[in-house]
Formats: sequence, C-alpha cells, structure tokens
Amino acid sequence: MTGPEEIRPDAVPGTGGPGTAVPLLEVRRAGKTFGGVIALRDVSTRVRAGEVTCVLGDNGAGKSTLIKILSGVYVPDSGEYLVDGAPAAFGSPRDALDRGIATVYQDLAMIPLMSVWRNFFLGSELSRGWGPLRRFDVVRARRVVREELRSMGIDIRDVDQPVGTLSGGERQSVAIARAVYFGARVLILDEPTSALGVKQAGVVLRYIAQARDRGLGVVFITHNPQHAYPIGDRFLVLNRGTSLGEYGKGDITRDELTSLMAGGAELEQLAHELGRPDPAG
Amino acid sequence: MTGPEEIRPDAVPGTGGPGTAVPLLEVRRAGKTFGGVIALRDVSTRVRAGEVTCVLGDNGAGKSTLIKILSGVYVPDSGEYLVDGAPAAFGSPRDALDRGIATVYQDLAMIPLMSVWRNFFLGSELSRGWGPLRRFDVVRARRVVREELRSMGIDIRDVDQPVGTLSGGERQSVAIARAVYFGARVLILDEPTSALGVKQAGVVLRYIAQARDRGLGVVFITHNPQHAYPIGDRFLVLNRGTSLGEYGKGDITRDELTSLMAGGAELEQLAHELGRPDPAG
Amino acid sequence: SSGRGGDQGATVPAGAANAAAPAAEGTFAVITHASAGDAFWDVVKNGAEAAGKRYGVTVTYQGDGDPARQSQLIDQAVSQKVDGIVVSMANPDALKEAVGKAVAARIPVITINSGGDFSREFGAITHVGQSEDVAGRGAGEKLKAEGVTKLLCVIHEAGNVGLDQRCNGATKGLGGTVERLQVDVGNLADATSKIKARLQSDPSLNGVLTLNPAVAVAARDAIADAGSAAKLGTFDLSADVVAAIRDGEVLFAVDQQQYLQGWLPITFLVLYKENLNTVGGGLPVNTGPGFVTKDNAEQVAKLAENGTR
Amino acid sequence: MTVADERLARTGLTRRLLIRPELGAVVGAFVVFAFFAGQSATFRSVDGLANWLDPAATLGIMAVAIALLMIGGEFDLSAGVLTGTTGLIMVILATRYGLSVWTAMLAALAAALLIGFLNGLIVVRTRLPSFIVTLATFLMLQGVNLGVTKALTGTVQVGGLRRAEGYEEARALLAGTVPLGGTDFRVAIAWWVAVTALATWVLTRTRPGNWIFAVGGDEQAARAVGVPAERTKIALFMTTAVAAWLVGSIMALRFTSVQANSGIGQEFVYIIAAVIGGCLLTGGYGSAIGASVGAMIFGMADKGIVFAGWDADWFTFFLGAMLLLATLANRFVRRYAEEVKR
Amino acid sequence: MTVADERLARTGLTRRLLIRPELGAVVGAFVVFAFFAGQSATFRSVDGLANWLDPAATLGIMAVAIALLMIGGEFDLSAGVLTGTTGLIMVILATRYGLSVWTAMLAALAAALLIGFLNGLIVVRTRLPSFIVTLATFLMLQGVNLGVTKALTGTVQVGGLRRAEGYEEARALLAGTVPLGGTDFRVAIAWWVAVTALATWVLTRTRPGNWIFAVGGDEQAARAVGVPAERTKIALFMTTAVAAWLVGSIMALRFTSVQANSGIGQEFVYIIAAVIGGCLLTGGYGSAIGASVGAMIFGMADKGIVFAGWDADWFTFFLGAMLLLATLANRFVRRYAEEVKR
Ligand SMILES: Nc1ncnc2c1ncn2[C@@H]1O[C@H](COP(=O)(O)OP(=O)(O)OP(=O)(O)O)[C@@H](O)[C@H]1O
Ligand SMILES: Nc1ncnc2c1ncn2[C@@H]1O[C@H](COP(=O)(O)OP(=O)(O)OP(=O)(O)O)[C@@H](O)[C@H]1O
Ligand SMILES: [Mg+2]
Ligand SMILES: [Mg+2]
Repeated sequence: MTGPEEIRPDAVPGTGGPGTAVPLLEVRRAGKTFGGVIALRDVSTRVRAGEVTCVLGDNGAGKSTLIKILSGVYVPDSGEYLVDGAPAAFGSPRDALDRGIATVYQDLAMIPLMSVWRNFFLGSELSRGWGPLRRFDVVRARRVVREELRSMGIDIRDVDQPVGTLSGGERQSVAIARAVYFGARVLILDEPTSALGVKQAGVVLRYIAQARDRGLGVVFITHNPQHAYPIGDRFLVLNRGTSLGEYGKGDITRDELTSLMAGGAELEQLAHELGRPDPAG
Repeated sequence: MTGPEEIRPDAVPGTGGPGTAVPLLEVRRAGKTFGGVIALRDVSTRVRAGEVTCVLGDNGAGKSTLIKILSGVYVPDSGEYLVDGAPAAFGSPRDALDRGIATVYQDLAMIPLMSVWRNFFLGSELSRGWGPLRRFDVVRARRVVREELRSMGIDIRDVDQPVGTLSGGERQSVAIARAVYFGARVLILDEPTSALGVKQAGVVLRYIAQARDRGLGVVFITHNPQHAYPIGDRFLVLNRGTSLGEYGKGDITRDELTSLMAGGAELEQLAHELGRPDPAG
Repeated sequence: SSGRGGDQGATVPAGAANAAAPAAEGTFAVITHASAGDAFWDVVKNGAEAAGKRYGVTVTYQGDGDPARQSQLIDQAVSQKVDGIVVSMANPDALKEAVGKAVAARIPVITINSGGDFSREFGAITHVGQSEDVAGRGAGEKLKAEGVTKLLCVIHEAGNVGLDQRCNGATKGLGGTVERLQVDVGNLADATSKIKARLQSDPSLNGVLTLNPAVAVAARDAIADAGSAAKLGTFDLSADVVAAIRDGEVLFAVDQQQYLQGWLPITFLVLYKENLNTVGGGLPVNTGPGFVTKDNAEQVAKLAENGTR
Repeated sequence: MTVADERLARTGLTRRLLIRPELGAVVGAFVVFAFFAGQSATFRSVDGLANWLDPAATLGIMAVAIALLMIGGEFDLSAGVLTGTTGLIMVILATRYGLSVWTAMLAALAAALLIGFLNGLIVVRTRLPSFIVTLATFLMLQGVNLGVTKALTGTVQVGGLRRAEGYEEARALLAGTVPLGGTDFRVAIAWWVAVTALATWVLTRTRPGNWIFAVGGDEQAARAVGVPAERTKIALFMTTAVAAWLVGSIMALRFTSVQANSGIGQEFVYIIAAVIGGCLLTGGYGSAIGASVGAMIFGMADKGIVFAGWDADWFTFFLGAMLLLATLANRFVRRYAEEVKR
Repeated sequence: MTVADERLARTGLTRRLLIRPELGAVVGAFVVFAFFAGQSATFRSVDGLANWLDPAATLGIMAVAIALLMIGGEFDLSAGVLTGTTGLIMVILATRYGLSVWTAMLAALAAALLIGFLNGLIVVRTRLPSFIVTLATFLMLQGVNLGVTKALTGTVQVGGLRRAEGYEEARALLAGTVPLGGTDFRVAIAWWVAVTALATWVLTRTRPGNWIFAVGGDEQAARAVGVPAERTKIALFMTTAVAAWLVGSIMALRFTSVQANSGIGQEFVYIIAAVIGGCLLTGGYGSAIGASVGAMIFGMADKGIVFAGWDADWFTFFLGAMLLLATLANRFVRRYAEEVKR
C-alpha cells in the first residue's frame, strides 16, 4: 500500500499562502516507544494558523500517538516539539490547553460516571463569584451545554444523564462540542466523525471549516477520504509508525489521496464483488 | 479465514432460497426503557438466513439498544422476541451465543487489561485434555489469533499485548475477527467499520459477504451508505427510538437510502461549502 | 555483620545501676498474650526492662493476643537461643508445643500472670502472679461489699481470653447478675455513649466494672451523663484513674502489681542462670491482688504516672 | 428541561428524588431508626438521640472526608490513627512543653497537614496504590504514637490537658455541650453538620468538586482535559488529615488524655460508613451527605443494639445483620426508583 | 513471535522477566531478605528460615485465594474470621460431640462452602459491593463464633482436640513437621506451595482462569461475550472459603484449641499480601505467585523485626517502613524494566 509515485512531497520550509507565518505547532523527527513497542519513529509535521492538516494512515499507524504528543499527553522520546517556533515541553495536557490547544481524543474522551454537563466543562469550569465564594456556575453551564449540543444536531434529553449511558455517537458529539467550544488556537480531532451519522458528520465538517476560517490551526484524523479531501490543506500519511510524506493540497488529487489511503478506489470494485455469487456457481 | 466465495447459501432446515423460511431472529413491537429514558419503542424486524439486514439511523436512534436485545444483553420491556419462530427469553448473552448468535458490540468490546489472545477466546476457550486436566490450549490459541488477525490485514506485533494498549482500529478488528470466527448462524455487527482504515473496512465487508454466502444471517449497523447499500438485503431505518420502516433492496435505490440516512446527498454540496470563503466576500 | 541485635545479646546497658548484683551476661525474652500498647502489660514490660537494666542483661519484650502468633514468637526466641523465656499463658493448650520446644532446648521458662495451673506440667521452673480470674473475683467481692447487685462488665476487646476471665471472676465474686458490654478501646466517644446507652436503658444496673483505665474514664463520664448512681471499679491504673479515685468518681482499681510480673521472673532467671536458684518450690509466687482506693491513691499517683504501677 | 421530549417517560418527583445516592441511604437510616425505636423507648427519646448522635458526629466528620477521598479514587488507612497522633501532639505540647491549647492545636494541624501532604505526594509520585502507601503510614504512625508516648511518659497515655492554658475555651468550642430539649447535645454534632454542608457544596458547586469526581472516575481522561489530577489528590489527602485533626482535637479536649493506641481500627469504620452511604470503592461516585447518613446508620445500629439490650456476645452478629438490612433497603428502594415504569 | 517486527525494540530477557508482576515482587522479597539477613544471623540460618516460613505459609495460602478473588473484582472480608469459624466447628464437633477429626473436618468444610456460597450468591444477586456484603458476614460470623463458643463452653476458647480420634494422623498431614537440614519445617509450607502452583495453573492455563481475569477486568463486557460471570464469582467466594477452611484446620490441629476471636483482623493482612504481590484493588490484574511472594515479604518483615531485636513499641513503625520499601523496590524495578530503552 505504499506511496503513490506521481506525488511530490511538499516543499516544506517557508511556503507562501496561509502558511507564511511561524507554524503554531511543529514536530521534528519525533519518536515514541512503549516498552518494547515502537509506535512512532522520525515523524515531522507542522500546523499553521488557518490551515487544516489531515493525518492519514492505516490502523495502528501511529496517528493517535502523534496526536497525544501534540496535545501534551505524551512527551516524545526523541525529536523536537516546537510551539510558536519555541521548544515546548508540556508536562501535562493542562499546559497544552493553556497554550490554546484543544483536543478530541479517540479513547480518552469522557468520564462515564459523570453527567454530560460536568464532562463538558471539566477542566475549564465556568465560574462565578469571588474569593472563597467562587463557584461553578451550574445553571449557565447546563444551558450552554444544551445549546451547543443542539446546534450540532444532537438533541440530548437530559444533560444530567451520565455520559456512560449515552450512545456512541452522542458521546463523540459531546467531546467535539467541547473541543470546538474551548478551542482557542489549535483544534485537534482524532477520528471525530467515526461514530457519527451522516447528518452529524456534516455538522462536524462545517465546524472544522468555521474554525479554520476563524484562523485556527486544525489537525484532523479520519479514515474517510470523502471527509478528508474537501477540507484538508495538507496531508500527512503515516504507515507503521513512520511518515510516508506530507503533501499540500495542490500536490495531490482526490483520487490520488484516496488511493494513498489504501485502496480507496477498490471500494467501487468491492461493490460488485459484494454482490451475490452466481447461484449457478 | 474459511468460506470461499462460490458457495451457495447453506440449506438451513426447510428453506428454499433466502427469505422464504422461518426467520432466524424476529422481534415484534419491541420496546426498551432505561429509567425515564425511552430508548426504543414498537420496533419490529426479522433476520433471515443468507441475508444481510442493515440497521440505519441517526445517533441515539436506538440501534445499539436493538442489537443488545437481539444478542441477549437486554430483555425487551415490551414486545416479543422469537428465535427460529419460537419465543426466546435469553437470560444472558451466553444463551444467545449458545444459539449461534455472535455479536460485535459498539461499546462492550474487550477487557482492556487482558491480552489480545485471551480476549479473543474469552467465553469460548479452546480446550485440550480431559477431566480435571482439561485446559486452555494456549499455544494453539495464540497461533489462531495471529493468523486470523493477519488475514484481516491487522499485523499485531505481539498477541500478548494488553488490549488496552492497542489502537482504536486494532481493537475493533480483534472484536470483529472474534465474532466472525465464532459466528455460527447469526452475526451481529454494531458499527464494525467505524474505526477502521479503508483497507481494513474493505476486508470486513468481504467477511460479511462471505458469512452471508455461507448462509448466516447478518445484522449490520453502519453510518456509511457506501458500506451499507452494496451489501444489504433489507434496510431498517430507526429514528428517535421508533421505526421509520423496513425496506427490501428492491424497494429502495441507493440514492433514496442515502437521503433517508439524513441528508447523505448533502455531502456533495457540503464539499463546496467547505471550501474557503471568498476572501473578497 | 551481625554486631548488633538481640541474637548477639550482651550489650552493656547504658547507665545500668548494677551495683547490687554482679553484671550478668544473657538475653531473656518476655512473650505475653497482649499486643504492644496495652496499659496493663506495658507496666509488665517496664518491670522486666528495669530488671534487665539493673542486672545488666538484655530483655526483649514481645506480645501478641493471637495464640498462634504468640507461639511463633516463642519459637523465634528458641531459635535465637535466649537464656530464658518468660511467657504468659492465656491459652495453655495452644502454647503447649512451643513451650515444650523451649524446655527441650534446655531454655528455662517462667510463666507469668495466667496459665499457672499448667506451669509445672509444661516444665516451667515457676509461675509468677495469679490469673485474671482471681483478680476478677477480688473486684467482684469488693463491688458486692459496696452493695452492687447488678453489674455491667465492659469488655474492650471481644474474645480476649484475659478480659473474659476477669469478667468471669467478677461474676463469681459478686454472686449477682453480671451483664457484658462490648466497646472499642480505639474510640472512646463511642465507648462512652455505649455505656451510657446501657445505663439509660436499664436503670437497675448499679455497678460498672471496666477492664482498662481509658475505658474507666469513659465509663465515669457515661455514668455522670446518664445521671446514674452506679458504682465504678476498674482494672489497672493511669494518672486519670488515680485522680478519679481521689475524687471519689471511681471506687477502686484492681492492682495486680504487675510490675512484679515483669521484674521478678527476670530476677529469677538471672539467679537461675548464675546460681541455679529456683523460687517457690513449684508453687506460684503471688503478686496481688491489691487495690488502689481513696486511701492509698495519693501514694500511688506518682508511681502510676511513671508507669510502674 | 424547557420542552418535554417524547422519549422521556414521565417520572414522579418521589422517584426522581429516590434515585439520588444519598436519599437511598436516608431510607436505610429510616428503616434502622424505626426498627430500634420500636425496640427501645430510650432510643427514641431526646436523651437517646443525643446519645447516639454523639459518636455518629465524630464518625460522620471522618466519613465525609474519606468519602471525598474515595470519590477521588483513593483510600486513606492512616486517617484513624492520625486522629490519635494529632491528639497526642496536642496534649504533649500543651502539658509537657507548656504551650497554650490553641498553639498546641495549631502545631498538631501543621503536623497533620504535613502527613496528609506526604501521603498524597508519595501516592501521586510513585503511582503505588494508596491502599499500600497509607497502610504503611498507618503502621508507622501507630509505632510513632506508641514509641514516642512511651519514651516521653513511660506509660501508654498522656493526660492532664485540663490544667493547660486555654483549655476551657477550646473545650467549649469543640467538645462542649449545648442544652436542647432538656438534654445536652455535643457541639461536635454541629461541626458534623457544618463539615457535611461544606463538603457537599465543594463537591457539587465548585471546580475542585468537579475535579474530584473526574480523577476518581478516570484519571487519565481527566488529566487529558486538563484537570490538575496530582494537585487534586494531594489536596484530598490533606483534607482527610485536617478532618482527622479536627476529630483528634475534639476527642482530646473531651477526655483530656489520649491513649497511644487511640483511633486504631477506626479507618475501616470510616470507609464502611462511606460505602453504606453510596460511595463506590472504585471511585468516581458518591456523595458527602450519603457518607454522613452512612455514619448515622452505623452509629444507630451500633448503639441501638445496646439500647435494645441484646446479648453482648452476639453484638457483632446483630451489627452485621443490621448493616446488611440497611444497605439492602437502600438498594431495593433505588432499584424500584430506577426500574419501575409507569 | 515467528518473525521479527521492525516496530519492536529489542528487549533483553531480564527486562522481559522483570516486567511480570510476580517478578517485581520477588525483587522486593530479596531486598527485605537481604536487609534482615544482614541484621541477624539467626534470620538467615536454616532455623530462622523454618521460623519465618511458618507464618508465611498460612498467610500465603489465604493470600493466594484472596488474590484470585481480587483478580475477579471482589473482596472477602470474612475470610479471616472464617478460619476461626471452621476451626471452632471442627474442635467443637470433635471434642464435644465425639466425632472423629476427619468427620469434623468434613463438616467444617461443608459449613465453609455454604458460607462462601452465600457470600457469592448475595453479591451477585443484590449487586451490593462485596466489601459491604462480606463485611456483614464478617461481623455476623464474629458474633456467632463468640456467642456459640460462650454458650457451649462458658469461656472464649475451646480446646482438647489432642484427645480426639484421628488427631495424630490429621495433624501429621496438615500441621506436622518435616526434618530438613537439621531443622523441622512445617508441612503447611508444602501446602502453601501446592496451593500457589494450583492457583497459578488455574489462572493462566484454564478456562475458569480466563473468566476470572475477565469478570474482574470488565464484568459487563465479559458477560456480553458469554462468560458465566455469576458462576465464576460464586466459585471464587467458595474457593476462598475452602482456603479458610484449610488454614483453620491447620491452625486448630496445630494448637489443639481455638479462640473465639481467632482470625479477626487477618482479612486485611491477606489483602495487603495480595496487593504487595501486584494485585490491583480494582480487579482484573494480578497473579497467584505474586500474592505468595507478597505473603513472604510480609512474613519476613513481621518476623525479621523480632529477630533484629528492635523495640516492640516501635514494631509497627518498622513494619510499615519495610512494606513501603519492599513495594517501592518492586515498583522501581518494574518501571526500569518498562521504560529504559536500549
Ligand atoms: N443504560 C442506559 N441508560 C439510559 N439511557 C440509555 C442507556 N443506554 C442507551 N440510552 C439512551 O438510549 C438512546 C439510544 O441509544 P443507542 O445506544 O441505542 O443509540 P444508537 O442508535 O446506537 O446511536 P449511535 O449511532 O450514536 O451509536 C440514546 O439516546 C441513549 O442516550
Ligand atoms: N500504551 C501503549 N503501550 C503499548 N503499545 C501501544 C500503546 N499505545 C499505542 N500502542 C501501539 O502503538 C501503535 C500505534 O497506535 P496508535 O493508537 O497511535 O494508532 P492509530 O494510528 O491511532 O490507529 P487507529 O487508526 O486504529 O486508531 C499501535 O500498534 C498500538 O498497538
Ligand atoms: Mg487512533
Ligand atoms: Mg450505537
């Protein structure tokens, strides 16, 4: 499934377009090992303001690991991580959040026993009052959550419901709504649309476009080329923990991208194949 | 994996081709309530041998709840559930498994702290020896798991790795491989492809086709109309816990289905919309 | 290197006032059926350690209420080849094997406090003190003399043999009704309110016997709170209890002079080691019971504060 | 909810109330109360009430603190013995070193905070289970309590607080009584109510409260959204230590002397009260009011058996049976509330 | 692995071994052993070995059973007192009702199985936390032990097993000694090894072993793939009861008498040993060998302090410090094994 030949890798440093400024985030030859497992090796990429960087690759390619390095969950074992051009050593996701990096994780999404609204504001609680009377503004928090979710097309019955009892897609939507709401400069989304219905996925893509247009840098992971191509500005392709290259939108066509994403073109052929075999044998 | 493609539907007791026989599974006006939440109301459907029934619907529509009724996790609060035409009261998923119903759940997939091979055989451990010396055939189990996963295109480094450290898609693949391996008469898949890459998703669709061709009844949930239409024989559409109707493949075109799945046609239009706004505008 | 520690023994104790006796060599193990921190046994420990200092020998003290663990402690002392073992036998049956092992290893054994009846049979050279039963009987008789007819015996550790024997003895001595109450010595507020609850719900109770000085203080408060006229007696001393005796809030404290149950056996063992002396001729050496009452409270007060009474 | 959703079954107010963890425990409390009130007239009298509320108060203060900690996903086995340690420090400083009671209390508070801080620090740094870390603290404090007390006094207790400066005022504040309805109620009961109210407010209405639920529910996920998990946990251990200090001071002022073994064995009673009150042992769920009610259930059953005059040899048997009944009542009520459809 | 994968860093055999939970504990055990061997010559002698292995054996048997239960996600607080109950039943039947020791042991086994079954049944049926259910059993058994013993004998202990029929043989089998290297070793040590081996085999090589990990790891998910979760849990409680019966019989035969309070407080020592050995309190992870080693660490520290001749007042202090050191050593070794890259 390796690299398609006709594509030129992006001429990385100092390009024109929306990418002239210092990149918001940049990793250089980052690597991460878990015990004996090498999850990521020598991967470099950059995220610029007002651009959408798509990270593509097979299952287990290391996409989520890269994302967790960007958002401060993991410290890379090797390589560099720069934020606004200066080396960053995030000790925890809190540090990343404080620098305006909001993330939707694939597997660290929510606290199942906590209610929807508490999860939504977790770590960034709305406060009112002063000094020792400073408190969580419960009424407003509930209202904000209901509104934000409704505008995503998710009509939660009861924001007091524990997140653990939500459907898969509802849970995903809460996580996205939260990241969009708090996203200040960079929005990182790890397979945000995978559990979503067509309508909800459309809403999320629109959100991404809006965020981009507001000048945020967006990192977007998806397996769906139909979601990735229209919205992405740059495409980083990972395979078995290493980078197969990074492409600008101009350097790659939709079909090339699809075929890069492992046999996307096969889908059409698959449709035939999936039909019933001829009963005559 | 087993089953080559050219095999005719299995001659299940008293059938004449798919569809004419007593359905393997049938629910009539089933309903399920959680505390104050009505998750499902008056939903009916049937699963026949050699057919793929697709369940479609928005997030929170009740698809997973229906699946859990079919696989014995929940007992419906109202309505009837028939297996092979006779009323079934499954006390636990074990009962359903014993009747040949294997399921991939959306959220109850795996035990994170256990290794891949232990998870794979959990509940259906390969045994050798007799009497008090009957034991788990560890060597064979490891081998089988590695082979099954490789044939899905998932190359797990180490089957002793705890499932909790796998990537989202790898975990999903293990669950699917397990259900396919143990699926005897009915295979139920709740959004199996959502976390999968294009290649792996294709493999799963082929598996479904193979299972169907071997005469299994398949229930398949997905949000992706491109996955659903080619392979489905019947389409059950849920909305906010109730059924919008069940359609045979002949009764509905791909486009109708896509639009039924809530604005699927919008996708194309969305692609334009997602482009950059006119800087002049 | 194993230069320090009990198994080498014979470190010269600092400041030992060993003018009376010539400095002896040796390690002696005191192993009782009470865990560390028990008010009664702490005085025994003080007595044994003081004697050790006086004679210039090493005394180790260990204790555990579980007979299994107590017997393991004896086994350990045997492994360490100590020069003598002092043991309290609340559960003689359970200690038979371990004591026998010590005797077989030619280690002199002296029993203290309880188990006097078996002392000889098991091969101990003598017994010091008398059983909790006798002490309890004394307390019962004293309460009877004060006109107590219905007594509440407060047990602060359920299933403890020694405490049970004290209550049983009191029952025999009193001749009247004895009711039991279980409290937790780790939580005195709770103990107070339980004693009070018992007194409130049964006004015919006219005596309380506690088996621990801290519980005695709790019982004193409870009696006052409940407005009861019950008479209070206790086992063992503390500064608070002595003060309460002085003030007439507590009638008496049973005093087994348990300091002697620590001091004497060490003395006897040293003598045995040096001179093969035995004391008592097979009869137990009694250390009590004595009573601390209003009359002698003043004198005892200072000693109780020092932990020797 | 602004508009009714057709996917919501109608639920009565009663059922919505009963579904809350603390109200399940309240039902258990009623069952136990009714039971013993039927057995003993003294139990239901004002006098009896004052009596069994007294130990429930000190237990309740600790149970609430432990509940917060358990919601945050950790245990503290050293909390019981720490009540003894703080009491000992206070009495020793006030009687042997001539400090005023207030200064001695402050010093004890500082020591408690340090111990709580160390507990928390070791737990978050080494990632050892808090069960093991605080077990070690428990054992070590137990040894220190006895060893130091013995070394200083030659006995296993220290006393004489009555003569210390400031004793009367401190006692009135923490260990005094208030006449009410013809009986004296302990002021500790008021402290208990205050602690419960404060903990409930923190838990449900402040940011740290949200963090406590989160670190107990899923620490990794909480960390990932920016919750300062380590700080939250250390603060929880320190809170427990402060509660232990409060209870230790109350007890020391009340009895004017402290035994070296005081508080040992209580640590599990605290956990039991919290669990009866609906806290999950696995963390992430529970309530302060529930823990308080759990302490009350335990206190009632514990004293009720004495009031009823049942055979002391069988005491623990009855206690166990009552606990089981109370938690079963609680459970059945909640299940009814959750499952019955209308 | 058949072929090397380029995504796998090369790991030495040592590191692969050290990563296993039980081998971490083994390192802790070595640290504690080396420490006390340096302190006391007796400790490291064969005699000393026989000495400290003896309590470790009975503790180890229970710790292994409790570890299985904890891996299965449950607690049993009644296990300690059940050792007393089974011993009492056996001694009472053999001495007061003239049964042979073997029959009395069988009767005690039946009682233990029943109690274990009831524990399990109540836990799986009511879905109450096992902590609470077995706490109730613990309290109730404690009351029964005391109440029945008092009623039958008037004291808090029963004895005289020595005279019962079959005593000598039963004792030789369960509580005898075997001369080895000039010292007598207890046969309980052999039982301990056997129990550990059996439990390890069940856990790692049988279907029920797989189910135990699964119900402890995620009961819902396990149920969903067809694991008979309820049966597994009930069987675990019954296994613990059988272990308690074994230990109770060993102790009763050895000491020929049983105290009514015997075993109380031990329940937590079992849990502690299991946790030192690497079991998670939240279930789903641990090993039988680890629990055994945990018991050994505890036994060594417990007896080593006595051998070293340290002041008994400070005993618990040293015990706590040793436990903390042993678990820290364990943790650092595992962290090294997991994190150092080569
Ligand atoms: N245990 C539960 N308690 C309360 N509500 C529940 C529970 N399980 C499901 N629900 C609710 O029932 C509704 C249907 O859930 P279900 O998981 O069946 O949806 P779904 O169709 O599978 O959605 P998705 O596509 O997002 O997976 C949801 O709104 C969910 O919040
Ligand atoms: N904590 C961990 N310990 C061990 N191995 C891990 C750990 N986390 C991830 N891995 C391994 O690292 C590899 C990369 O994982 P990652 O989650 O980054 O993949 P991914 O690209 O996000 O895949 P997917 O599309 O399936 O989500 C996987 O093979 C996974 O098994
Ligand atoms: Mg991923
Ligand atoms: Mg679903």
